[in-house]
This record gives sequence, structure tokens and C-alpha cells, in this order.
Amino acid sequence: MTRTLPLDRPAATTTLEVEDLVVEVLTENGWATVVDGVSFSLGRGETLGIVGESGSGKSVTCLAIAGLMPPRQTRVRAGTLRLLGQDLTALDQRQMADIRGPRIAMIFQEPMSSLNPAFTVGDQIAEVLRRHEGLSRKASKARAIELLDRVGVPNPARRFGQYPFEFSGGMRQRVMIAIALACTPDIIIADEPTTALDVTVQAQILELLRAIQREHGMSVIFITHDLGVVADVCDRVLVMYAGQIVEGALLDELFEDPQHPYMEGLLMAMPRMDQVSEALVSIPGHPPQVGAMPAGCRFHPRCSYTREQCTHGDAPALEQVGPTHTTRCLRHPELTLRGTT
Amino acid sequence: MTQSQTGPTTSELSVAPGAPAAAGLPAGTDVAAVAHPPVRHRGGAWSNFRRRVAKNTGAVIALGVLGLLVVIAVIAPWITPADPNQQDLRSVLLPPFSDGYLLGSDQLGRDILSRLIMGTRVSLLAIVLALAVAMVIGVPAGFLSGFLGGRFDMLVMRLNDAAMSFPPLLLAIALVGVLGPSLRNAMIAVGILLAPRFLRLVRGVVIGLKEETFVEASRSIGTRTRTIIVRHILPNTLSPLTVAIAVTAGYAMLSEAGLSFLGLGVQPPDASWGSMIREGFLYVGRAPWLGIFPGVLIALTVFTFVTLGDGLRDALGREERTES
Amino acid sequence: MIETEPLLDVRDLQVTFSPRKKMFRERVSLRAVDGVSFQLYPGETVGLVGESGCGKSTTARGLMRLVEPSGGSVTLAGRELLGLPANKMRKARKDIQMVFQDPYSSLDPSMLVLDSIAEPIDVHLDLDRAQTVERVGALLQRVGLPAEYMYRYPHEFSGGQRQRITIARAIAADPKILVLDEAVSALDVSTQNQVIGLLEDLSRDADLTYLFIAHDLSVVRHISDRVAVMYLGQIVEHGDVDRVFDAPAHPYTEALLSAVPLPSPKVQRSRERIVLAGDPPDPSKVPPGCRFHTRCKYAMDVCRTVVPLPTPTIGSGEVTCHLHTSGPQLAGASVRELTTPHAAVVG
Amino acid sequence: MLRFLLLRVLTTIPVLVLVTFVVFGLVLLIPGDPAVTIAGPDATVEQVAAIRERLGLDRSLLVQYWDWVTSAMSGDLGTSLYTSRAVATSIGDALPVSIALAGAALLVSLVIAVPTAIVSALRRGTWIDRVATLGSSLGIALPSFWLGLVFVLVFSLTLGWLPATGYVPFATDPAAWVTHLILPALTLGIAGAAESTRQLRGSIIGVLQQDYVRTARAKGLRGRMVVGKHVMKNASVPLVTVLGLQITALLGGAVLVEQVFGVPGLGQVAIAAVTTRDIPVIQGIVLVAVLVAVVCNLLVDLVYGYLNPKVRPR
Repeated sequence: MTRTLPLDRPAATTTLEVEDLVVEVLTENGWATVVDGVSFSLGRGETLGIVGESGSGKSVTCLAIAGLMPPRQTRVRAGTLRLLGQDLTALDQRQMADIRGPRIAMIFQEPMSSLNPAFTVGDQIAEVLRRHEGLSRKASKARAIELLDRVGVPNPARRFGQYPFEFSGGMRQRVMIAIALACTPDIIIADEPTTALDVTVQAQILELLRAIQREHGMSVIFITHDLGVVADVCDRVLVMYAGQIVEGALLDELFEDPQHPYMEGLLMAMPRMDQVSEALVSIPGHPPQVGAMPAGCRFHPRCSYTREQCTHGDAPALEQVGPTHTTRCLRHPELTLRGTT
Repeated sequence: MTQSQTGPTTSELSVAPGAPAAAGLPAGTDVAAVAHPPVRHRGGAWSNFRRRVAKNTGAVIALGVLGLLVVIAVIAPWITPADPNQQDLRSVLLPPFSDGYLLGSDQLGRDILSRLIMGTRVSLLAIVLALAVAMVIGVPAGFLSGFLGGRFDMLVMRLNDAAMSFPPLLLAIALVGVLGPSLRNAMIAVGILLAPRFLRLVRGVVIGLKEETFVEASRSIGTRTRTIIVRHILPNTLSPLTVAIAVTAGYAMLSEAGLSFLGLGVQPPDASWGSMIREGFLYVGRAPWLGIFPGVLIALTVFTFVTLGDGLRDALGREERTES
Repeated sequence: MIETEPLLDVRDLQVTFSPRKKMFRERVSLRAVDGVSFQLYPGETVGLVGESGCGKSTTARGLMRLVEPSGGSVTLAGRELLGLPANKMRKARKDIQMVFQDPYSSLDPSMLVLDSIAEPIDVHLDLDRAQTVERVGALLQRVGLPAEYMYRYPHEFSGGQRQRITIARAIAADPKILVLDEAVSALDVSTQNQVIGLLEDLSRDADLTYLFIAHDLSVVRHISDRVAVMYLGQIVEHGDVDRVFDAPAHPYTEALLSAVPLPSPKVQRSRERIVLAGDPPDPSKVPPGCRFHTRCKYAMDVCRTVVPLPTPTIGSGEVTCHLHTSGPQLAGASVRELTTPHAAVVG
Repeated sequence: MLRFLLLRVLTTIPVLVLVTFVVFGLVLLIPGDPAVTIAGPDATVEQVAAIRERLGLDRSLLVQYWDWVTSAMSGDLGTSLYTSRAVATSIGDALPVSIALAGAALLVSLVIAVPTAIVSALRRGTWIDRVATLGSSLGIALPSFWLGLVFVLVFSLTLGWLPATGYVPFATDPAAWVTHLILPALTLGIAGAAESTRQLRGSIIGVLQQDYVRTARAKGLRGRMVVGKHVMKNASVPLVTVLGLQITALLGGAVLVEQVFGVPGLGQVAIAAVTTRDIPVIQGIVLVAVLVAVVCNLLVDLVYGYLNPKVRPR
């Protein structure tokens, strides 16, 4: 039922391979599946966007890949989870910790709370270097100041000794990027890194991420719900809904020729700043709650193209609709969906 | 954009018994109301609070135990097996399960069980008195301090700081020493001691409420300050105040016991559990049960209050925010 | 539109925060709103945009007198609100109501929806209980919720539903103006669109006038007739919404617009991006001269010392920028007509 | 840091002034004529007059207060009405004993609380956590003097391991000092441990849910480092606040425990004074105890400033 997208690059340039990732969480009513059979691969130097509404499972997918889901309340299973050929499913907690930092680094949404208020910003960068590269206190400090400088923090030597509360939101996010960059990882996972920031600061941060990626040729997974940001930074996009990938395509294909009604709905719901728009449309209803997935296509209760065949049985399979394009919609051959120009 | 994340793992999960969305409606229809019916539980903050308390096993058991104690205290004079002050010098310091003395007798031959039952009344009354004093001082002061702010608040908080810098029991001892030992004086002293707890709590709650958007909204509507206080502020202080009462009751009981143990509280021949430990202490070598039983009762009662306080506090947790 | 009298006339509004004096510390007073003027004409929607900390919310709270302005004037239908005694102010509030950002804290958790919506009715209308209940029911239906929801408590509702309830409360006493302070920002996109649709319906049917405060420029473009852009406590540019979005006259407006990524890869790739240096402004550290000069790529010498004055722009509105007065070229034209930054610096 | 310290010291001044009002005001609370009450029912007119004169009750309140404060500041707390000993001397003898007891109790409470809280919070919801939570609720509920009674019963009277009562100064016999201090310190420390455990467990659980802990794990830091460094420093902030309150509470609680174990500390002196209505002694003890508490809280605040960079002035 699930398989990797055929648009995946040849093995030599594949950084990450994920096949059939399933994440379950413990709820009051027992185990519930929040990520259901997610498969994708990530090429070297590629920026892969994952979009979806809150609760679609996009963050959980990435936390699970990085081994950051809490063990007792969650269960993570994957057919394949391979980072540059190394099988991550075989690693224990300790070995995963060795991976995080030098191989996979993360940037989170809330720059205000993601840094520890009790330690200086510099120490929080330097400790990564001490932990993974075995640098001395002095060497790690020098390197941390370089990193602060690289991510555009003015006065890095002085700022090294300051605490997070003395930094603005944008500056804190730069510090987070410096932490992520410290060991030049193969993959950076950025989980809504600009959602909490003002637009002008968002533009700065996106610019910085782009520059860093160019410099080091690292792969980026970019999680966001903002289609504008996706259009700005991604090469390829996965659309998630209710724990499943419902569509995957190269950036331009996805926006110009969406193959899943959900993606069409997302595109139509965005008010456009560059156009005079009439009435705004919206996807009716709400995403299903965890543990209460509808039968058949999970999107059918909110879909305007729903037919009888969509409402029962298993969720439809992810189908190939083009060399680089997949969708999880039964009716895709008969539908002509609207994209943006 | 402003949705805050609750934690590292739950950020993406809205785990709740979900309502399946309505089917077959065309795009763009206004279905917010239809597709997402309100969750099925009724009542305002207060009754919502009560509903959650009812779901908390610990709190319910604690309430039951407490209810039992209150009943015992009320009907105490009618259920004691013997006159609690009746001395019988022929049968002193009898061990438990002696004939006619289920839990033994004390140094004057009085029935320990009967004294414990009467002591329930004294001990609970003492708690009520201390709490009343503490709340009469602390609640209005805290309310005004929080609501008015400014200089008044500063003055009250300085006074409060001063009160808090007294070692609690020592101040009570000094006060009782000056006023003369009696249960009433002891509990007034304990009440004064506990007042800062209520003051700080109420002040904090009121300051928090003043910041709430619904209070600002009410001001923008043109509601009178008096009405805002009565309709918005007071009802929302009720639940946290209840928690504080439960927690503080435990401290009041321990303080009463301590003062009575020192002979500064209840005066002979009346007995509270604390004063019975005092007597037991004198005969610890010969008749340890004298002190053991009242101690167990105190510990149980305070434990009940602590459990109740924990349960109430859990029930108080902010309501979860469901996705819009 | 300009022919008629403004319904709300805000002139030179100032709001100053002076934090309590700390021992051994200088008292720093912070002018969050520094001379803001705009008018609302009957039936129109004016968007007020800017980044966090620019003073747009404080402007709203100042003109509502939820914080006391330190200067200026606010005239509602010909009557001055600032300085109005408390009882008269209370009455005046009937005509101008507010919807806040956070739908969760906007409703008192201990009160029935009925009582929340009835609050303005109790204060401003002379209705008995039965009439009130009937009116609340009608209001709920008007905002797209069943009337029987009035007997429920806020915690039973989702964010979108709560925002409908607060809108019902805001319109309960038939106000003329609604001040919408980031009223849809906390909602996700689908819900947001539904609530915007509701607001549009209401303004049409009930002849409401909106001051729509938001940081989301796409939404503002959609809903507004006119728009004002704020930076560091001042309005730097205003005008008809299409003029401001299509031909921004202020460098800040231009940068702000260019920073919003558009949901179309082709368009996004072809756009010129202007990345502003530095952080959004800190209102306690106001630079001399033009407040924007520290981040402006067109900054000239004059900008660092002389405070610019508002100039009319081509099309509509005004802009407060030296490029239009002291510079050689613009005089009201779009800042996009500047080909290179150097051209301006030469002058 | 120096300015922070200075500021902090200055803010205690109004508190201290208020405290002197309260302590001095104790005399005014005596029902009826204080001199008559103090002298007792059998006293002669002369005796009452003597007491009145010694207490200075015949002068104006303001003068009385001023005299009392100025002499207190020079270390003269008056003389006992009962023993005619200088109050300062009695307190000087008893204070070190109480401080030793309270200090030992604090140590006991930390040694129990910190590891328990950490294990309990990290293993939240498991049986270890439930046992620890139950234990700490019980620890709060047990009256300390009763616990002392049980300890005496078990460890002294039954097992005969430790002395039941009494106190030996450190200088006389360090070993005996320790054995005499163990039971009282344990008794007093357990209640404090229970309170600290609950507080610390709660704050660790709170910190564990913070985004920056996730960041620390995302950096690949080892579990020990995440907890030992990132969690503990933040979780200690509320603990320090509690410690401040606890020091005050320990000084009070010591009164009861001293009574149980016959430890000649401030508590013993206070009880003796209260039963005889020895006003100058009562005033002196309360004043000294408050001073000790205030100084301890000052120290606590300095630690707080270290843990929480935000309150530290730059």
C-alpha cells in the first residue's frame, strides 16, 4: 500500500529514506495512530516541505525520525529508516543521541521558549561542540562566537555571554540556527521556524536558512502550514492530512496542478495579497480527531467531490499520477482541480 | 500563529473523543456550528470544577472521610461509649481492648476512645475558627490589594512580607503567651499566621483576572466596575479559594495540635487530639498507645486534607484548548 | 466618501506608558503611540497594519480609552471622547465596540453564553429579561450559531465558535463601529475565512464600520477599503487599499509587502525581495529623524536628523517619508519607481 | 551583584521596622492592665508597681518603643522578669543549639527530598512515583512532635540505639553532640523533606515539558546532562523559594521538637517564658528569630539571583 515516492533521487544522493513510518500515542482510550504509514526520501541538498493543518502529524513525523518521541507514551515503528545508509531503527537511545547534532539537527517554532533561560546563549551553542566534537571549553567558545557571527548576530563576542531574555525573537531563532549548524549536520529539520515571527524577520530567517543550505549542501525538511513559505523555500512538498501523506509533488506541479482536493482546498483558502479577491472560500468542518478516523478516504467528510466509493473501506492508496507526483484520491483521474498561477 | 504548544510531544495531537465531521456539504458552506458540536458537558467554571472533582477518585474519598469526621464531630456527645471526662483512678493506663475501654484508658482512667471522639469536635472547630480568622483577614486584603494595586498594594505587601518573616509557630506561641493560653486564643494566633497564604493567593488570582481579556472586554462594553467585580472577578476566585482552604486546613490542624501539645491550646479537662499526645508523651514508656492513637488520627486527617487539596488543584487545571 | 463627516476622527493620538519608578533607576516613559491620526467614514473598513510592537493594538485600546491616552483627540460622531466623565463615557461606548484577539480569554468561563452576550444589552438597552433572551437568540443565529447555544458555557466551544460569540456580544447593542483587534489571527485558515465572511456580511447588513487591526497583510487586503501602515508608534503611510498594496509609497510598506511570501512558486521566484536589516523597532529606543532610517535602504542624510512630514501620494492617502519631500524624485509616486537605492542617496 | 545585594538589604529595612512594631506591640495585647496580669492574682500593689516600672509602662508608648528599639539595637534586650537574667544571655546560650538543630534538619530534608523528587519526576506515573508521592503526603501529615514520640519509642526505649532526650554541646563531646542531634534533626527534617519533595517534583515535571528540554535532547545531549544541567538549574528556582520559607518554618517547628527531645534551644526558653508571661524574653526571642529568618532569606535570594539570570541586574 505504501511505497517510497519514485521521484526519489538515486541512492547515492539520498540522505534519508523513510518507509512506512507509524507513530502511536497513548491516549485515555488506548493506543491511537497519529502517523500512519508515512514514506518518503530526502535528497542531498534538497528542501522538502511538509504541509498540513495542525494535528496532521507533520511535526510528530519529524520528531519520530529524530528519536525524540517520549518512549513510554509513544510507539514508533518504521519499515525503513535509513540515514545515509545507516539503519536508524537498529539504534538505541544512546546511539540516537549521538546522531542528533552531528547528523540530524532541529529548529523549533518557539524561539522564546526553545532556549534555556538559565544559561548563556553562548554556552548553549558551545555545549553541542563539547558534546559531539570533544572541543575544549576555550575552543568551543571560539567556535560558538564564529557561529554566532555566521548566523548574523551582531557583536558575537559580547552576545556570547548574554542570556536568551536579552535577545529578540529573531535573534533567538538565529541562535537556534547556530546550534543546529554547530556540527554541520546532514539534515536540518525546521519545524515551523518562522511561524512565531514578524514577516520582515521571517524573511531574514528564510534568507539565512537558504544561504546556509547553499553553503553546506545539507538537506532540509521544512514543516509549515504557510503555503507562501512553502512556495518560497521548498523544492518538493508532501501534503499531510490526518496522519497520512495525501499528496506529494515537486513544488511547481503541486501549486499549479494539485491532484488532491485537500491541496486544492488549502490553495483556494489562502487570501492572496497580490490579488483583489472576492469571497474567501474555506474547507468546511475540521480535521478528524485522533482515534476517530472516518472510514474510507479520511478527507471525505470535508471534501466537495465526495462520492459513495470514498466513504467506506480502507483509506485509498497513494497513487502515482506523474513521474514525480503522487496522490491519495480515488477520483483523481476524473477531477480537474484548480491550482495557482 | 499564537497557538502555544503545550509540550514536546502533544503539540500536534488533539487527543479527545472526537466528533466526526458532517458529510457531504459543499465547500464554502458555513458549517462551523454543524460540523463541530460543542463537547457534551455542562456548567460554568464552578460546576465544571465540581464535575472534575467528582472524577478524581482521591478527592472523592477524601471528601467522604472528611464528611464522616464532620458527622462524628456533630454527634460526638451521643456516641461516646463513656463520659470522656469521667475519671476512674482504679483503672488507669489500661491497654487497648481492655474491658470497657476499647482503646485503653489514660492516666486518670478516662476512656481514650470517648476522648478521641470528643476531640474530633474540638479539633475540627479549631480548624474552622483558624480558617475563618485567616480568611477574614486575608481574603479582603488580598482582594483589595490585587484590585487596587499601586500604593495600597505596596503597603499591604510590605505588611505581608513582615508577617511572613516571623517563624510561624513562634509567633503563635508569643501571641498565646501574651493573650493567655486557650484554644480560642491559639486559633486566633494560628489564623493570623495563615492569613498571608490567603492574601497572596487572592491577590494573585485577582491580578490575573484583571489581565484577562474578558474583563477588558467588559470594560470596553461600558460595564460598571462594581458589576465587573461581582460578575467576573468574584465568581472566578471561588475555585482557587476552595483549593487553598483544603490545603490550609491541614496546616491549621497541625498548628492546633502543636500548640495544644505545648499546653497553649485546649485546656484540661477538655481534649483535642494534640493535647492527648501531650499527655501520652508523659507516659510514653509505660503506655505508648496514649499518644499513638491521637497522632494517627491527626496524620490521617491532615493526609485527607492534603489529598483533597491535590485533587482540587488537579481539577482546577486550565481547561484544554481545542483547536478552533 | 470623503464628502461625508467622519464617524470616528482620531487626531494626534498619543499613548505613553510610564513604568513604575524603580529604586536607583531612571524612569523611562515609553511612547507606544506617538501622534496617530486617521478617520473612519460610515460603512468603510480601515485596515491598520504593522509588526508586533508597532503600537497598533495600543492605538485601539487608546481610542477605546481602555488605556488612557496622554494626548490628542478622539471624536465619535462629533463628540469628543477623551476627557469625557466616566458615566458619559460608559454611555458613549454603545456606539463603539471591540473584538479581541484571543477567543479563549475573551469570554468569562464562569458565565453562560447568554449572560456574556447580554452584557452590552444590560448596559445600553432597556430590555426586560424575556426580550434580552430573545435578542441573544437572534444574535447567535445572526453569527451562524443555533440559538440554544446560549445556555452553554464557553469551554464547550471551539475557538472559531467563541469568536462568533464575541462578535455577537460586540454587535448586541447595535454599535456603529467595531474595533477588531487581530480578531481572526488566532484562528486557522479555514475558520478565519468563515469569520471574515461573517464580518463582511455584518458590515453590509448592519451598516457597520470597522477598524480592522491585523498583521496578516493578505487578510487586510481582502477586507479593507483603506489601509494605514504603522511603524514605531506612527502611521507612515495610508491610502486606498489597492493603491497602498500596488504602489506603496513608503519604503517600509514596500519592504513589508515584499516580505510576505506568496503562495505561488512562479510569482514568488520572480519577485524582488527586500530583506530589512535588524529587528522590528523597540519603542523605548526611538531613533532621531525618520524613525525608519536605521533599516531603510534609501536612507539619506536628511533622514537621520529631520523628522519627515506627511505628503499626499498620487492616487490617495499620505506618506511620511523624505523621498517625497526632501528627495529629488518621488513626490507621492510609488517607491517602486525608484530603480536603484543610489539614485535617492545622491540627492 | 553588589548592587543587587545592597538593594535587597535595603528592602528588608521596612520589613524589620514593621517587625519591631509587632514585637513591641505584643505588650499592648495583654488583656487588662499588663502589670497586674503579669504579676498574677496574688501580687501586692507594690509588686505590681515594681513590674510596671521595670517594664516602663508608666511612660508614653512612643518613649517606651524608642527605648526598646535603641537598647535592642545595642544588644540589650532587657532582663527576664522571672529569672532576672539578661534576655540576651539566655538567647545567646540557646540560639546556637536551635541553629544547629534547624541546620541539621535542613540537611536531612535536602538529602531526602532532592533524589526522591528527581526519581519521582523522571519516573512519573510509575509505582516509584506513586510511593514517593504518597510518602510525601504522609510526611506532611505527620505531626512532627508525634513522629518524635514514635522515634523515641522505637530507637531509644525499644532498640536503645540513641539517647531519648538531652543535648551535649559540640565543644564538650562531638560524638555525643551528633548522637543527641540525630533523632531531633530527623524528626524535624522529615516534614520539610515532604514539602520540598512535592515542590521539587512539581517543578521538575514542569521543566521537563519545556521546549528547551526538547532542544537539549535535539542537540544530542545525554540524558544525564539534560537532567543534571538543563532541568535541574531551572527546577531549583522554585525550590529555593521554598527553602526560604522552610528555614522560617524550621525555626518555628524546632520549638516543638526541642520540647519532645528536651533540647535546650530557643523553643525551650520560649515555652518557659510563655508559661510565666515573661514579656521581655518573649519579645527578645521573637525578634532574634525573625532576624535569623530575615538573614537566611537574604542568602536564599542571592542564590536565587544566581539561578535566575533575569532578576540579576546587569
